[in-house]
Amino acid sequence: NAAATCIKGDRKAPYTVGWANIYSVPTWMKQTEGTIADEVATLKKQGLVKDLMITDAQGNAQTQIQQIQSMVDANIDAIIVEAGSSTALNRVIADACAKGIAVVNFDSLVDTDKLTAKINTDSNEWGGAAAKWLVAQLNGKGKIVVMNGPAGVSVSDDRRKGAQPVLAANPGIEVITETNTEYNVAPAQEAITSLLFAHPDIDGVLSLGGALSAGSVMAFDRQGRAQVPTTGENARQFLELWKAKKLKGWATMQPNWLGALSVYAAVKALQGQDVPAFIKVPLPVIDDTSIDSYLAKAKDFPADGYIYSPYDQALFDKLLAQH
Amino acid sequence: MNLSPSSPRWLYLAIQRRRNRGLNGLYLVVAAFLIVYAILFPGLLSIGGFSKFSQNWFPLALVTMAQALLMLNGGISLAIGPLVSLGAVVAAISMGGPAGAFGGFVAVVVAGLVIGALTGLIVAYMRLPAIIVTLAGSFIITGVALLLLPRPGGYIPDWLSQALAGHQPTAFALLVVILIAWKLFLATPTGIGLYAVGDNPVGAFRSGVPVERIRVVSFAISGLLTALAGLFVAAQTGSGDPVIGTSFTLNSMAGAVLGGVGFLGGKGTMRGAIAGSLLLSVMINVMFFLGFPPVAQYVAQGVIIVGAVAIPVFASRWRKA
Amino acid sequence: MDVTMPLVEARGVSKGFFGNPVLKAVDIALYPGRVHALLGENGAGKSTLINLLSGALRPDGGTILMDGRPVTKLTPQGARAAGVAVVQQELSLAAELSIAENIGLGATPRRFGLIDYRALRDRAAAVSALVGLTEPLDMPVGDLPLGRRQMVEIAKALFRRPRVLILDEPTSSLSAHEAGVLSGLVRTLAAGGVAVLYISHRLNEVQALCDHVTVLKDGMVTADRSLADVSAEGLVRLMVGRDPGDAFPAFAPATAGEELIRVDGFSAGAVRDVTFSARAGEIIGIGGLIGQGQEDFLLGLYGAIPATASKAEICGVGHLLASVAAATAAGLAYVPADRKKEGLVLTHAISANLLLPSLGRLMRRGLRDRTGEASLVADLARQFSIRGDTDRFVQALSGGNQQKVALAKWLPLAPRVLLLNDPTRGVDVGTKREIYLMLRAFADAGKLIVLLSSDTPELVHLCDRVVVFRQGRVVATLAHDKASEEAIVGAAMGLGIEGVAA
Amino acid sequence: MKAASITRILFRNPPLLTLALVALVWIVAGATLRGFGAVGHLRYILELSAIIGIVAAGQTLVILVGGIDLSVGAVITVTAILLPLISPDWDSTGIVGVVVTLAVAAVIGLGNGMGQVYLSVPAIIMTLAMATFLQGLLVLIAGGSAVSVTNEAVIWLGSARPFGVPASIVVWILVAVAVLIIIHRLPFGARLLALGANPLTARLSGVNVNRTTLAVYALAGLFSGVAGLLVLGMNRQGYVGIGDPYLMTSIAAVVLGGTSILGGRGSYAGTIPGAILLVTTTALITVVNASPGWRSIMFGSLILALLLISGREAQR
Ligand SMILES: Nc1ncnc2c1ncn2[C@@H]1O[C@H](COP(=O)(O)OP(=O)(O)OP(=O)(O)O)[C@@H](O)[C@H]1O
Ligand SMILES: Nc1ncnc2c1ncn2[C@@H]1O[C@H](COP(=O)(O)OP(=O)(O)OP(=O)(O)O)[C@@H](O)[C@H]1O
Ligand SMILES: [Mg+2]
Ligand SMILES: [Mg+2]
Repeated sequence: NAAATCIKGDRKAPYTVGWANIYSVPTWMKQTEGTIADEVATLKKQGLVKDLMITDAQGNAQTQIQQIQSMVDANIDAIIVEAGSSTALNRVIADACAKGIAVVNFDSLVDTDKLTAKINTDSNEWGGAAAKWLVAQLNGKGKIVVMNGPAGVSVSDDRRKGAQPVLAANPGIEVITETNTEYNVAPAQEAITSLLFAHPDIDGVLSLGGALSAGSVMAFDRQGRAQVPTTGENARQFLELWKAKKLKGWATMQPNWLGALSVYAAVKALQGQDVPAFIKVPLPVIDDTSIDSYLAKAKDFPADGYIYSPYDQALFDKLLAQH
Repeated sequence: MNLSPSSPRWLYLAIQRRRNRGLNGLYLVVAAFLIVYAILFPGLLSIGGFSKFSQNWFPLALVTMAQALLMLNGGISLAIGPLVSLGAVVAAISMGGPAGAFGGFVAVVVAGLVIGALTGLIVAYMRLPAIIVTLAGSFIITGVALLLLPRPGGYIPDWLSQALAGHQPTAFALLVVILIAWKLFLATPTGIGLYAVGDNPVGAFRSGVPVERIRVVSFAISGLLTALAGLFVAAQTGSGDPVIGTSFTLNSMAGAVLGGVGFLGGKGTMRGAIAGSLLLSVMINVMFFLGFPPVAQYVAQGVIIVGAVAIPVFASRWRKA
Repeated sequence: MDVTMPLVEARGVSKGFFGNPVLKAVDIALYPGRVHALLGENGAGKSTLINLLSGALRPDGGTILMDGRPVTKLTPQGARAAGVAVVQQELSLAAELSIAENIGLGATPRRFGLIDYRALRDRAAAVSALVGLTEPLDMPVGDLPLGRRQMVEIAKALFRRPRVLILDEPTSSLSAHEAGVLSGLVRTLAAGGVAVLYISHRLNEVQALCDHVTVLKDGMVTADRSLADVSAEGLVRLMVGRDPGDAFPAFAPATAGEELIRVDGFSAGAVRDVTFSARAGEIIGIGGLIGQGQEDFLLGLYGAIPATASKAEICGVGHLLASVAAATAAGLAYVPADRKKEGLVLTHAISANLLLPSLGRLMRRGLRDRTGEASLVADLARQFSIRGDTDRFVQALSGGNQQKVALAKWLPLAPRVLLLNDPTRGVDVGTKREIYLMLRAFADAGKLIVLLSSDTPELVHLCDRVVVFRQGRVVATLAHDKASEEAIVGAAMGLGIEGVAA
Repeated sequence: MKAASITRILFRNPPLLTLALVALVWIVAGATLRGFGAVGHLRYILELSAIIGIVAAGQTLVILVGGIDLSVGAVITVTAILLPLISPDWDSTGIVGVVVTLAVAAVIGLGNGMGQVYLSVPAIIMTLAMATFLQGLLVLIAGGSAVSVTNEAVIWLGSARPFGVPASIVVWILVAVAVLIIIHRLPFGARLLALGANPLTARLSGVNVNRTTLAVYALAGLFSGVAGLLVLGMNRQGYVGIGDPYLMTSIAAVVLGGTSILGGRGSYAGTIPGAILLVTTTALITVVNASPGWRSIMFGSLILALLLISGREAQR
């Protein structure tokens, strides 16, 4: 039974786990930290984890390198990484891996393979599925706006790339223009409002991030325009607007429990289990049939947070078992 | 009555000693942090540990120098971060090209010098406020970086990464070299002209100091240092990232001001700025080893920055009273 | 006529700012070995003329000749190359740089492209010795008091080994002793063949030092002649163009009123353990070499720097005033020596400067009363004959007029005590006389005036008592009849002339 | 001759010049781009400008007094996130929550001033450190229990249109009048200008430096708080990062409006068109279909071009 990458088998439980976060302030991160802390608490009870150390790079990839370096210096047993840049951390992560530290990277991924595991949904598939749904809604014909995350960020780029073949295959769909904003409501609302004045005919919004969708819906609403089919994510605000404005919506999700899963995977790897190098988490789809089940849980989540699907150890074990 | 003024035997050294004035408080704070860090992490005293630590500090030290240089002659730059990104991007896209690593190095140097000098020309000859020219510049430079490399990637030869950011203290050695170069520069007429222009541009002009030329030169050098910081970041990470530098803008200002460099020009020293950047850098490590949770990290960071400025002021006030 | 050629000459130069002519077809020629005085009222255009001669400004018309050859587009570097060095009225120093670096600025000796600090030290030390600058050369200029900076400025000019030395009010912040050192220096230089252009509002200096005079009035030359046979009165007449009258108003001993200031064991800044008292209606002079704590004494009384005293009573307040606000409320006003840096907001309008201390006194319905303010400003401008539009920036006023603004702004507060720090620095004779008359009138109206001055004759002629400082302590208090220039300078130098305790 | 004198007047009066630039940009954009120049669009641009304009009101005061406030973005975020948390249920009007939140914002600003006055920390360091503190505060309060805004007063601010004028514009007009009165018609304004231009002279002329500094930064905090409420009203929800875009834009609006970054010279009258100019430029760039790199380049070049026209005399 071959061990996972990086693991040398010399580390004994209970383990010290480090979470190298890029920025701990946003709500998604805060929720994610919650799942990580819960998972650590569970594992502590099982005597597997001793300590959780959290660093916050305040959005600065350079600082994150430094903090991961400190984790390596402190010789902790596992490092969970939410990367601030898809390339910047490659070398320090490789260093950690060389020291036998279990490095698990989730959500925002790095390019290197010198780590124990990467955990994520498929950003390409994300974009492709959203585009497919929108094309179907418009019957392959119409003018759309594409809303992206910040320029120069891999996740945003990957989702957009995933949508491209679908759009290319449907020449009836015209992309009037695209926006690049932070994944936030206000700038998205501003951008879409400006576009609404310039373009009287927008038939659909291909939004590749949850808060962006909420901003778009609000822009249509405030300008008194009829809502158009809009894609998005499991942001509570978007889901609530979707229901309230009765729009044609579609959403997928980047579950916050990717964080918890990462801790679990790291510990399993340290225990000698062979963890797959890439753990692909299937994208759940939220549509008119399932939205009510999500909204039913809404009050357990922050208003500007994300309503994620439930998780348990059985789910994690199943995901870890895939190859 | 003895009219002959006391002329120190080593004028240069005497002047240099005087310039430490007002910085001793900061030096003490930095030393305290370094000692605490070394106690928490004895590995710091090994070659490898020291190398890694100095590598993480190095780019911040460079951009702080770049910012302090401008602030000393009465300017400021809000384009430091974007220019670091651009430096990294230029390195990452050109080193894989036909001209190789050396060609990439030249490209970065040229990019830094040209962009810096252009900014300087606009500020000096059109008499526009540097803060807003560089704000506009930051958007333009970011745009160029995004056009050159829309998403992180590119190529940096591994030997270069190993050489600059491996397990030897190359970065520290480079910093020493750059500091020596800075000292030599300061010992040129242009170098002290920099201070004179920042402090009293009219007086400097009347003394025959080429005010505009010095402004342009300082922007050019500042651009060069910033772009080189970008090159180093590219080597350290093994790649280019069009938005990697963003937070360097504010951090470079914080480092410089922490080090006693004033906004109105002509006030402050490079050694102070470097000490300021070192404090910003070592603080991150110390907070990690003390096991601070994120909330405490933010609060402590604020307290340390304010404290490093306020404590020396208080100490001197207390001493006087 | 002299056969030698002028080293620098201006022929028919004119210059205006924003359409206002300042110099109109002015001629001047500087000959080697001659000390040439340039006189004129504030704003006559003296500084402007030397800015033209030194390349800091370009003339609108006319020519400038160096060694008989016309030069177009003179730059500061070009003028320096031709051997012209200027001691500016506005200091051209950089505070953070050392004395030596400032002296060498723009003309540093080099080796391999680097500054040759050894040569810089030797040459800077030599010129510092000439001007009597004793501070260590590595000291930052920012640490020096104003008067010492002036010495650095002079040393800086000498450093360039000038053939033509232009001194724009070099003594305005120097005490009699330092001014004496400078006079000796100028004579030596002139004897060595240097052409000297000397600008000063202290006519006795000019009288003693200069060989030739050019007088500017309203931008035109009204006199250009030898000083050989001109008396002191003649010089004043030359300058103001009419019979001058006495320089100082007649002295009238104070009818001393209520005691307004009384401090025992007073310390502040460089001042140590001073006992001092003064009454309404008095004019008290403060003298001494520059930088002996006189300024700190005034600032301490004014609450602007921390001070201590074993006993204090100021304007009826039984303790030292802790802040400027408390001082102004108690009825004190302070007029600083460095009007540009401390007395005025140069980039603001004359009216704004005049109103600054009394803001909030003229209000209507909770807002500033614009009409009331306008008439107040107009009153002050009339009272102090500040002519022209009061919406102009103070920057555009000549030195003397700036000084009037710095003084006038306090009047609306009707202060009982005026602390004046060199109020006639750089002020022309006419304006000086106006200021003296004003001070006399203030004293007669029952105000107390504490007059710190580097111009010793002022102390002699105006004051009821002169308090002389040395190393932060009072070394002599001279009553009016005992206060001669010799006595004051002697006490200031520590020559042990016993004063009479007040 | 006539034209020459008009340009002279414009160049002597930065606020007027900036206003003329706004008009120019509007006319050109209205003629060439669909949707631009419609009344609704103008109103929307003004609504967005109101927020920047109100933040920049505080920033103008701070810059006039010779400082800078790098914490405005963080204050906006804190306000927007705090308000729903501290609005009490029993107050159906929402006024109490608004008042308390604004008080908190003003106190944060006061803290900025106190750091400078009592600790002698330079403005840039103090406000930067304050922004860092506030981030720490957000880690504590954000995400955990944030609820959608139900505060009636804030909802009104975000959606009401008395006489067809959006409430945010009404608030902006009130703020603008207040700030213009402060600067031009109150002793406090004259004092802060003097303090910004020459602190030493101001102090020796009896200006209470400490009190003036404290008041200016408290006002800056308050105005950031007001902006925070408007942003919250428009987005119905506060989230982390909601205030970030306003930091640089507030500084840019001030400088584009002709106020000297060195302090002591300028007026809010220039900041107003400066804010509109920035929002207009952003809106223009949004509508143009170009890659993100090109958009960024266009935005920077536009700012630079506007500066070349308007900022000439901003220095010295
Ligand atoms: N920058 C300027 N702009 C416009 N007019 C100016 C400017 N500077 C000076 N003037 C005008 O030029 C004239 C001469 O100025 P100056 O400062 O010499 O005044 P003055 O009344 O002659 O003062 P005094 O003789 O007391 O020094 C005045 O009428 C003044 O209004
Ligand atoms: N840069 C300038 N801008 C506008 N006006 C100026 C400028 N420089 C000088 N002036 C004006 O030119 C006139 C002459 O000024 P100048 O400084 O040459 O006088 P001065 O004779 O040296 O006076 P003082 O005895 O007070 O030094 C004054 O009225 C002054 O206001
Ligand atoms: Mg005059
Ligand atoms: Mg003059």
